[in-house]
Amino acid sequence: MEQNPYLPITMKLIKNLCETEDKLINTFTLEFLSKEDEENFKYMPGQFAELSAYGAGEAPFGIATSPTEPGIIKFSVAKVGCVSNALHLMEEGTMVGVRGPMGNYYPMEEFKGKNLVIIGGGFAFTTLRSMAVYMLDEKHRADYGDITVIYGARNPGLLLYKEELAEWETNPNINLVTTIDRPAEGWTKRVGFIPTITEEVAPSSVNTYAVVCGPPAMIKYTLPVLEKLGFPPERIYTSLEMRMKCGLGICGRCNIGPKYVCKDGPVFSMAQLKELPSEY
Amino acid sequence: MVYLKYKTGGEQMSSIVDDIRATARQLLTDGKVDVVIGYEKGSLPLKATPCFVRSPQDIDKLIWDETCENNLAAFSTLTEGKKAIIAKGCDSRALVVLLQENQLVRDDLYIIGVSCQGVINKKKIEAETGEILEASIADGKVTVKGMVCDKEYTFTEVKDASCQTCRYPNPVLEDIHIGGSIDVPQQAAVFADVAEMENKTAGERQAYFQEQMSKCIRCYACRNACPLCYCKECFVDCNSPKWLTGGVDQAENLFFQAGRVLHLAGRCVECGACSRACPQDVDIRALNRKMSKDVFTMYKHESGISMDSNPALNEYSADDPEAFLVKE
Amino acid sequence: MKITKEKFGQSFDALAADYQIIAPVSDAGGVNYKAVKSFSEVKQDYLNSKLPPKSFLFPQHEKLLSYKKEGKDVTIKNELKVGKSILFGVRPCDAKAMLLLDKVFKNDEYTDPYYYERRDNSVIIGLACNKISPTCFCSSMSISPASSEGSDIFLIDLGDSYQVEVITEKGKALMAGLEELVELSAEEQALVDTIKSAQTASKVDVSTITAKLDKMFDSPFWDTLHEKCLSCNACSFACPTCHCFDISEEVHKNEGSRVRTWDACMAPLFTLHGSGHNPRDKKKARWRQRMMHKFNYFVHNNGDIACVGCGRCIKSCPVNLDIRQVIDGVNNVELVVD
Amino acid sequence: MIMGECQVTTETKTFEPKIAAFLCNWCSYAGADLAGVGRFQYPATIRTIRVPCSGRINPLYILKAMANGADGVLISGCHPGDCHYMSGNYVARRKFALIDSLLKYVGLEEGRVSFSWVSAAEGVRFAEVVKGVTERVTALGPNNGVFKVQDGGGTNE
Repeated sequence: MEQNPYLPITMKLIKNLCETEDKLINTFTLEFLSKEDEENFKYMPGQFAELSAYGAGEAPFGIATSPTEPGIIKFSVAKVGCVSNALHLMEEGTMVGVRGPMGNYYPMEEFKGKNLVIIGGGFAFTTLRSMAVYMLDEKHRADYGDITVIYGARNPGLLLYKEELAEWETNPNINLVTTIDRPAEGWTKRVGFIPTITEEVAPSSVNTYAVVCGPPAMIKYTLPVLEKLGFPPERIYTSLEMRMKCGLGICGRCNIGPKYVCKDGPVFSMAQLKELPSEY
Repeated sequence: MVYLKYKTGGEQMSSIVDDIRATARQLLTDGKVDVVIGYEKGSLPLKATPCFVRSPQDIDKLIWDETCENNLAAFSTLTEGKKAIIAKGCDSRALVVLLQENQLVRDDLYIIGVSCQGVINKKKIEAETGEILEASIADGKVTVKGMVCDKEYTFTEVKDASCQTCRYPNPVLEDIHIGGSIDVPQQAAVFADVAEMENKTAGERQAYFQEQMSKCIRCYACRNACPLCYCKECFVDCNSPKWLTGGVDQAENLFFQAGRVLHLAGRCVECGACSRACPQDVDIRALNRKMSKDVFTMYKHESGISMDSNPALNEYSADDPEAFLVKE
Repeated sequence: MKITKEKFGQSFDALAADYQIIAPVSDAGGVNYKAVKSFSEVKQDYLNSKLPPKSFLFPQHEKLLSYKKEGKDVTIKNELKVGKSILFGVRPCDAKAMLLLDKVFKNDEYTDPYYYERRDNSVIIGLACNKISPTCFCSSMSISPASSEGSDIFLIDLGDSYQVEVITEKGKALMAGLEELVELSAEEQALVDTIKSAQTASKVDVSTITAKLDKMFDSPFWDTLHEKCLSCNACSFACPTCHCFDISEEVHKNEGSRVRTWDACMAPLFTLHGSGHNPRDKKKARWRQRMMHKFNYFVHNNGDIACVGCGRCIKSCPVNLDIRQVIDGVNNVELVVD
Repeated sequence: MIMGECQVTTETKTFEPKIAAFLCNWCSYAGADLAGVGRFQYPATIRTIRVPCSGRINPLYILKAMANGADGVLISGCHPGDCHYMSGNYVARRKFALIDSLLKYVGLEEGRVSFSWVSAAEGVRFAEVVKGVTERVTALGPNNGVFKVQDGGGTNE
């Protein structure tokens, strides 16, 4: 019989790191317990997994690591409900459950030979980080053109992966633009909302794909900007969030029209979304 | 029946329907309300269905008879805008409680009061006749053609249990009254039904409620049909703390029903909507009636009968009974 | 071919030794499917069960796994345990519904083992409807009161005997022990023919509904349809094809289990995000989802309408929101051509 | 008398009830404290849950305690008139009367759920109450499942 998709594998929480100043977002680093588990967990940027905090329950989170980072996977999770609270409180060394990888992923094949502009807001940066790290990997970097990352948060304290961002600042292989909503002490980089900054710094839409993730309001105002810059809907991708339970396209709650975000998504192009009802 | 001033299904009934329609028309054309919530003929025999009239051309859908069983007050908190609601005695009591609990704005509400001689309980009939194919109501008689047999009932025989014990057939709060009023029946013993249950042994009662709870499928039709169950998040849906699982264990079902009934203690208006809504025919009303009786005997309070009386559990008195205390 | 009920009952009782037999019985809650040990417990004359037999393949409350925490460690146990069972007396609508559920619990990527273990280990003995309820409309859903689709063995009640049709290999294997089949009399054959040609009196037209709904997501039709709905789960729980579920955890000290329980798209919390956002926060959206899922999305994904016309939702709805009228309503909508 | 009770306890050693005790912070909890300080013996059957006021007690606490397997529940607050918050226990009293009545109505045994008022000065009485409650719950035997959820269906946060 094939594998029971409801049974999680057990992974060890080796690091529980608070990412943001408001202490609401932690990054969990999980370690595979066996080579076999890792072999079976082949994933691509954009996929998610159901993370179990035994005693609290299970919830879906985007995988923040890239498949090019072996041995571990990471999730950056905001403290909002039962499961995320339990995870935040969890001691390092605790065993957690992971089901996945689930869903589709960013079309890394299709992106080959193209320039990429990655636009992220707030903590929706997780799978975008996965994608950026994937492309920056020496095995893959040559496959892609220019990579521009536009990443914004309300204030500097809310930006995720600060060390990595610092490293990207000086990395010639990636063009990073960080921005915050309002001026803050000690912040010398850009200030302004993502749509505005995008308009200022986005590269030419020629031969370029855009991937946008963030709060609904950010997406709503960024899309017209991208359109204005000449990105056709087929070349704008996003990743959606929905309440999910099974992650297998069965339990019936994450659908948009006939598509299940957990199985047919979470990654959709704007062209695909235009075909679906606006119920998300 | 002595106390019936008008006969069921008779001429008065049709004049009530005319008056309801005229009132609704007036309200809508004057722009006094956005919607009139009433009843229309349902798709099944002996079943009316709630009807939301927004334009005068739909007014003739409105009906009034013994099949108008839903408590429309349940829709008062769900429907936006200014609304007129056709209210029976129990419905009006529910509206009073909702107003007392600040769930409704009085100015947005127009109560079309209609005295009610009780509604038909279809399940009672179908238990004998099988599924009802056709039925008619005339002159206090309900004639039923069923899949198993045909039968004629007097209206009293098939009246819903909650209507058998009704003490407020006339609306207690209304902006207009339609039709005659009904003399409140003298009941030999108020809460006789509860007393009967109380007289059983604890074991018998336990067995009874366990059987009832074993039928419950936790569809929450009872809760949702209840005009006073308006919590944005019901305790059964709360996941932090998680009071209940989604299981259908009879102990958990009793937890749900008891929790709900306790939340309705001193508020329940005994409309019986919960029991009638139950697709599994669980005797939910038995629990609510017990609470009503206790509130009535211990605190001399009946919920929703007047805007001026405070809900029983919002009040206290220094000499409230405390027979429940341990003896030590 | 037929078998007397007496003979059938003997085989039934014998099978009860090896199989869990689920059959309609009459109890406090009306006629429902329950585990029985003997044919004598089986309710003979019934229209259909109050609740559909889907709960035997997809229980309302089911343990998926259990776990035990010790310090930081955890051990997990798969709770999938299934024995052989026979579902007896399944009506054609419910048998068809199981074929639809089969499509739900297996998609291009995943197979639900909890459902399929039960499904693969159960034999469906269908039973034709001799009497048809006024709320039945299966004839409109390409089923009939005597269609054998979905059954492994199909029976037609002839009074003191059953006409027997063996439909599948599974059914054949089960029937192997039954040798005492005899020919029908001419009279019985006539009765079988009458039952087979029967149609439900109530009908709806679903011939164009899927295509119509393709264009109706933004129709004003949904604006008022939902108004009397109380958002309870009665229709979904009574539906033989509704299959939405919730997964939650039940914890006792350091032990617990992960369970799945029936859920329904009519509940406002069904789609509530952790952030507080809810894509289907309005009743309007939820009713649209119910209709769309059954008559449009399901057809696009699985090639069939997810309604079998059993009429249970009509009987269980506390406010008489009749799905037949909703179907009619959809048919009567005039699409605005732009 | 007390000796006799002790013997009873030893004989029925197999069953030691677990009783969830919801005690109000200002009176009954202090009463329990006093019982401890004064070394007034009472059976170690209660698991104390301190609540700010008896008025804070939600009926669901009682149901939940039993659903999770408590053999008995004891609720205790300040005597009427002594509430730290003036009227909390008066309001609670009405609730308690109804809870008690409903639980018995659905067939829960008398004595499974107990209510009392114990002041901060009544250490001896607190011990007496616990003894009495324990005796009655012991006599009833384990939680028979009117509210107890079978098969680990309980949930704790």
